[in-house]
Amino acid sequence: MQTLIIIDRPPYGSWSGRESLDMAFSLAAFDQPVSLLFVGEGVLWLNKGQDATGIAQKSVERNLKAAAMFGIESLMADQSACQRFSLTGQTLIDGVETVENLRATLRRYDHVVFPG
Amino acid sequence: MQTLIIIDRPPYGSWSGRESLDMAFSLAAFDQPVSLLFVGEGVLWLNKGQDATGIAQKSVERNLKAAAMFGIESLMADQSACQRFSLTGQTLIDGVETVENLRATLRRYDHVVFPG
Amino acid sequence: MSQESCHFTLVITGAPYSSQAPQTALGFAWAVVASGHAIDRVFLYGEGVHLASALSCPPSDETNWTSAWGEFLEQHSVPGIACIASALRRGLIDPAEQQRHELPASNLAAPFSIAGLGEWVEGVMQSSRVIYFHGGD
Amino acid sequence: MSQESCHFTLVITGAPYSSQAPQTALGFAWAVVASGHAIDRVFLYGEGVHLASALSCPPSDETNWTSAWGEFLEQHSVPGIACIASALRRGLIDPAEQQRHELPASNLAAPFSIAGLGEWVEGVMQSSRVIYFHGGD
Amino acid sequence: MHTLHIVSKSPEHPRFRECLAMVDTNDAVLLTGNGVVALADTSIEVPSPLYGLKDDIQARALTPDSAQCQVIGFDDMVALTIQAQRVISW
Amino acid sequence: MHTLHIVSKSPEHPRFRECLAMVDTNDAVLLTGNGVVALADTSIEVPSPLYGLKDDIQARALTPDSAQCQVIGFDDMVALTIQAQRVISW
Repeated sequence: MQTLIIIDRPPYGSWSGRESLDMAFSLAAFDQPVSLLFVGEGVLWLNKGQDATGIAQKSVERNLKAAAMFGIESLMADQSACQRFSLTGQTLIDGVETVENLRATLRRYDHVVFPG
Repeated sequence: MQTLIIIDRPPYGSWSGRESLDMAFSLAAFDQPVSLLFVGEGVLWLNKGQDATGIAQKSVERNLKAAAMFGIESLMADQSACQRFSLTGQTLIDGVETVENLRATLRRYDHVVFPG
Repeated sequence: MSQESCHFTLVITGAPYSSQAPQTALGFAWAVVASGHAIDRVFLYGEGVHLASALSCPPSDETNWTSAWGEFLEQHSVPGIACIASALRRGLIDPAEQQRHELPASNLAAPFSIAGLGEWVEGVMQSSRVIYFHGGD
Repeated sequence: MSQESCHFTLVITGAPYSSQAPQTALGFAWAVVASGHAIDRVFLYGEGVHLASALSCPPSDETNWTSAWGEFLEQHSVPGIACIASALRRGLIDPAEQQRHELPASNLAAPFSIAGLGEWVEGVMQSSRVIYFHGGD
Repeated sequence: MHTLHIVSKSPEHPRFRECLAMVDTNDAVLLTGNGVVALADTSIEVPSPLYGLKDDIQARALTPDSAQCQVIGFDDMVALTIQAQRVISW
Repeated sequence: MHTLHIVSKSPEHPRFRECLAMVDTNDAVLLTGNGVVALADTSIEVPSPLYGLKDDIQARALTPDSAQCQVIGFDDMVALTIQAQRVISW
């Protein structure tokens, strides 16, 4: 069962993206194949240099950087959304693969999960 | 203090519209001037013939019909949204005034409230 | 369509009195068992954990979704599990967590229980279908 | 800008651990009093009532928004009021409501109280400003 | 049917547009909750085949064209989720 | 200033577009929470004058052009709400 978890809401304003990450890390902890795809405003989770101390939250940037180490197969981002938010090689956190054809990407997974 | 309460989310899928109505009825109960404005998908609250028993909710159509009796000054609906959802004289509940210029309408109120 | 019995895991992420998710999921759940299929578990995640609150007290002419779901779960011996991380943040507490965190009360309604995301992972691994019920806002 | 002291009513409609509303509102509230102005009341409406839950138990490295708000309200003697209709539906209960509805527990955190929308109406009538803090989703 | 897309968001929600862009040939869409608002929205083009949950349509007093949308109950919804190779809830 | 519009919704939320359509001359817009996402969104045109809450901008690692947006703290936010004749929270 290949799982794809899609994050489409921007960071910090709600907890759904954060809780989707927990789902991904959980599957990986049980050795289940899982990838993350960031689309729309969700790509801002991948922006380098996040500092959420001012809003009394924890940045998830470190967790995302360690995704591969925790067994998450791939971190993908919608290329057109990255362009829209000026996310390039320099500003995008390392290890993210940009994808052009979302439809073809979705087709590769048996189980696709959105946050609530 | 002239209050305008704006409902922009569709009916039944969330409670925010319902709780905005409660706010309007509350102000009216305390003899405070209040009007309701439905915009975007929110105009569907004004569709005639709602029957929410199948989803185990109460239709608010009856409450809206009695709005004037409860002291709510006016029920207004964004005309372009009514057109978009094919709400006409026949399908729109009685006593609703359609407005063309939302900006001018908003300008008339000291206190404008959106649902959460 | 397969004639074999299908096993479902249902995941509810929307709260009652804020979304339709618990209501749509319950209609679906009754239809699953009526069609001769089975539900392995119902997993409450994110805002969905509020469905398991024993203190929810809607007006008497509105449905109490906690009771309605509790009835279904008991009648069909289906485990209803609230994700522990979602539950603790949102103030949904069983007696064990009340004691561990020295809280003044607990509020988990029977027959719901609290457990980790591993319960959801098990659903992903073992159920024939995992169906998600999200809020609409 | 007016040099006179301004009186605010704050309305919070977003829940903690699901929206930023309680955090933004608290930053604003501290700044109001630091600038020499006053807060008449804080009114919790809709999902915002979850802020008053005594059972909310986030991980120890996350802010407990109920405690953080409780501290502010006590230090500045500001009433924090959860709307009764929103609260009962969502399982936020004080001892009086526990007794009236024969519920197994209550979970309202001090110094919050539960009251009707009339408290909000009073804010609309008497405060110089009513500021709403909504969730972002 | 390959994928059954269950949409509980209304057309103005970004998730709704994301879904429409992902619907493939051999897929079907089922509107539930706020999703049924799409049936009254003349500003959008709905995909085909399209199903809508009866209780949600009645609640909102919508009258979809039967050529455009098949109105179904929960038993049909269960059958569709079994028939589909994959179900995505938006 | 006539109206201060406080926007906590991101640009893809319908409320954000509704707000932009209502901003009048002599109004100002303050972005908070998810609203600050607008500062990175090259697909939209933001109104002027525009303020953004510093903590929210830093959390998301955004670097708005100072000509486009004035980055402020809560004390400034309080001052703006008093200065405005009317405040609308979107």
